[in-house]
Amino acid sequence: MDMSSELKVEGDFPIHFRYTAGLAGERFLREIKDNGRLVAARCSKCELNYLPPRIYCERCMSKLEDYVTIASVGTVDTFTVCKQDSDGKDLPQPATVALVRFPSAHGGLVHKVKGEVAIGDKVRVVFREKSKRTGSILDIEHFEKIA
Amino acid sequence: MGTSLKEDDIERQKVLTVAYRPKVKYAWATGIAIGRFLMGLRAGEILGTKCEHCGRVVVPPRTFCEWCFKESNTWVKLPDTGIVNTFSICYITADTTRVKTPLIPAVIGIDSTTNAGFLHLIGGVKPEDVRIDMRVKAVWLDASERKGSITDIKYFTPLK
Amino acid sequence: MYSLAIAHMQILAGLFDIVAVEAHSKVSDIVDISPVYDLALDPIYTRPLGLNANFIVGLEMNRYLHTSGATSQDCKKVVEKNRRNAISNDLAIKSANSKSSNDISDSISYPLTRNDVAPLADGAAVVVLAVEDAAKNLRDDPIWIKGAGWASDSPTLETRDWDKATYAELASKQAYRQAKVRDPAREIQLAEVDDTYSYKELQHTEALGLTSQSSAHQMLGQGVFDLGGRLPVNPSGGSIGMGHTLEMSGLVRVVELVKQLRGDAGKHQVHDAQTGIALAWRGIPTASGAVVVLGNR
Amino acid sequence: MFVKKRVAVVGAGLTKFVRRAQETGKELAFEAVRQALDSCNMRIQDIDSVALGSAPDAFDGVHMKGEYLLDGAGAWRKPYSRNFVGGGTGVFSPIHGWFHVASGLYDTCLVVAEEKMSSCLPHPQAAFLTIFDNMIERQLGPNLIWIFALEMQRYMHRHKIPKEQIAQVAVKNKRNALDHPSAQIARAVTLQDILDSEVLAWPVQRLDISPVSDGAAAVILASEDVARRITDSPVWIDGVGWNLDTTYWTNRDLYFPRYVANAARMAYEMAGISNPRKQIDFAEPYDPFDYKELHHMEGLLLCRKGEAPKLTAEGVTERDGRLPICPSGGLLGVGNPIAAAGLMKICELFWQLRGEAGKRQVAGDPRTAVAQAWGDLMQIGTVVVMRS
Repeated sequence: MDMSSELKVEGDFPIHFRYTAGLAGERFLREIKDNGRLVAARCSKCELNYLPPRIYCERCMSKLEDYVTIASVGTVDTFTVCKQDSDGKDLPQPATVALVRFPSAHGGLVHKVKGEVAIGDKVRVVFREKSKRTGSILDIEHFEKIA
Repeated sequence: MGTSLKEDDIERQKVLTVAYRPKVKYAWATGIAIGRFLMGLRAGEILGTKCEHCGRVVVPPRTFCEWCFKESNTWVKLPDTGIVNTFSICYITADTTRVKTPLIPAVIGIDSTTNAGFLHLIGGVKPEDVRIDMRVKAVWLDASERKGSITDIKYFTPLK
Repeated sequence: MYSLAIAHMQILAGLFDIVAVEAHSKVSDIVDISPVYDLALDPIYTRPLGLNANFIVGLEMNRYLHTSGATSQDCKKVVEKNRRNAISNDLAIKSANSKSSNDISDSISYPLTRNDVAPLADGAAVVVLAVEDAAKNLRDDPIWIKGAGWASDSPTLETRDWDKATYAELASKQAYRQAKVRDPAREIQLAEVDDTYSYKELQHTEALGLTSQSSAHQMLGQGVFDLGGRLPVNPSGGSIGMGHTLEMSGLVRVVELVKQLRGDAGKHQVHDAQTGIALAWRGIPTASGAVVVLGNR
Repeated sequence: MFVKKRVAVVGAGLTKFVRRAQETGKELAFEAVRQALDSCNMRIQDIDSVALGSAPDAFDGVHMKGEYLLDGAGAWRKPYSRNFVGGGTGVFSPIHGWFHVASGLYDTCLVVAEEKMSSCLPHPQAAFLTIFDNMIERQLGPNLIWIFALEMQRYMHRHKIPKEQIAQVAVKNKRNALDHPSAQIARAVTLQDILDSEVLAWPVQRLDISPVSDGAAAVILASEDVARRITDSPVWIDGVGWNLDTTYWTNRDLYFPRYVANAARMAYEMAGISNPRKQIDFAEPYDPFDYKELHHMEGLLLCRKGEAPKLTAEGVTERDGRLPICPSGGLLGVGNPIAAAGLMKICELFWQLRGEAGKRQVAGDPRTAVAQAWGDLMQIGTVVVMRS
């Protein structure tokens, strides 16, 4: 084969992004930032409380406008111990991550866990100190196992 | 129903946003035909291919004729002259920043091809003097500076 | 495989007599695929965590092993089977046949190890579809599309089904309805299913109704899914054995299934198969997939 | 041509088009879908399949954004797939939906198109860089406007068209959009305003171009028997066509979009249209730039090559003219959230053919109309013919 077929041309996307949290995301993140609590959007037709909230029910496509507070204690549905960061490089320390379900909510939250957990463990949501919150999902510091 | 925001609403954090910079990087293999085309440019030559089925001579070269859908393996050395098929006088960059000295992109129809050509720049001429159908010739980088890139041709300039 | 389903509709609608379907992978042009997967994650809720997208695979694999009772050893058996099957497949990438390792240091996102992940590969595949009359003119032994289906579960990590591959179940139900397959475990003789990650083969085999929920690892252990077994799964070697060509993988599964049903599969030929199924999954972070049921009569 | 099932549009929905929307892409898609369902009193449970159109992932900034958007698009646990043919996507989306119903596999299909271009920084135009060849074009420092400027210049040269005749299109469309509730940049501008606007890449000036937008659109398709149960006035998709020319765009003469002509012939043949100039009552050709409307009128065989500027000057293409073109206000007036803008044109055909376009309603009693979009690397035409 011709050597020229080995030539490579390097490149990337010279763009970056800025995403709005959206109508439901704004409400969710503000509640965490201002009040340190989780809210879900209620579909009264399907009797589901969407966590994180949305402006629509994905099942019946009703517009959702009512929000309910969700107690920030839940159960580990599944977890993993992730070794790499988003670029594929090793994390300084492996991160335990869990999908946590909450009793009255449809959905749940995916976030980091402090310490070890097993499926079925009860955990609570630990919010960042109020002065340090920025209106991001990282205003949740981690889940913490309840002894 | 499409809640309109002003840039200011975001900058003053009236609404929440997440900033993100993608780190996707590529190293595109040039492939067989373009790899050889780029090697030709390094050697100071414009290479095309001929389809032995329909007789069409094309540049950029390709390993197959997309009309006949047959292999096209006959390589042809083309002259570095041609005509301006169309051109523009461009005052902005890709992110819409304004520039003082305009670029003059053009589709250059290369001589001895079957109405084929490629995108390049026009130089060595005042923008207002560029015309469609004007005859042009490639201005090359010095051989020592050429590296197998489309920019081994600096630009095309009117043929005196 | 979505492309095949869409071409199928174009023919059924009466729009065209013959349609070519192409898929390819040139993943080698991407320096590292991790940032590409990262860009597919929800930008508000998931991406800020800064984790490699394969954490989603770790979460799902852990949940699957927990609910099904399968173990990491069972997943290792999937890998061994598929690599073994690929040895006689000329289209398989060579590196895919390398020896399996299960070193704990190879953990990527517990319980997922490097060994569970199909190696990336470049390639291209084309399938030509023809309406019945045209097909009969083109060759004596066309392979028939008996049914096709595709479906998506919720795209969000929070509200999708984590206990089974619901997208594959829904997609296969559509395809079975069209194909008039009532009892897939009896009527389907071989399967080419997505195995981007080892456990996915087990999870997908169950979702297609080829074996009951949580039983795939037992069937695997009994050799049912082996090349010479009662219901060979990925006799081609799958993506684990052949190389993972991203979204082309679904069409590779179809090409391999066509070869089997024609009796052209060479050394990895399954004995006397008449009806087979192929399944594609769209990869992380999706819960979407497509299914096609093919038959040779 | 034999088509297994005749397909109708029975409902439509459209968000406002805005420069920056607070809604996420999913939320925009939901708003359009909800409106489309409400417009024909349907429930999401009545929808058998969903077809999404959305242009490059690099606008919204989500890889595989079709997957990301699917819950907002109403596709939860349904057969769902995304089509993408660049700028041609919006008009290809109903064709993609048409396959579902015309094949007989599904009775209904929800067609959704979404674009959130404001996510992309420093400017969405930079996302277009990768449409240029990575090996032999990107090194030259191109930007998207180049391809339009090069094509426009060739078109003007070939037919000796002065710039003033092209700029008339922008005047008309921005004015038409004053009557569109979704419009982003409707305004009364004069020809002189356009000719005086900033030169970006000659002959392209600032006001020759449609804006950057966020928005979503949705239409609902149904098979004939189902459609008649849903509404007394279904609008039929009687012709679909698409065609791709070679990717080697520098090997083509850019003065005429032969791929659009090929796509139009395919759609006209299916719809039994032998003389489009007589049989088409109005049209929504793709107008991201003003010259494109003219280029596409010719591609759609609605006039002779080079004749579109003259018809525009004579007022033939005004809303009360003999052949109204872009009565919606088009991309130049309503806005250009790429795929959603194309589907907006299908919505316009639907409303106009039902006589529901309000102040935008074209004169006479339109029975047959055509919508068209254009995309990929200046190479695809997508065409839909609809009848009341």
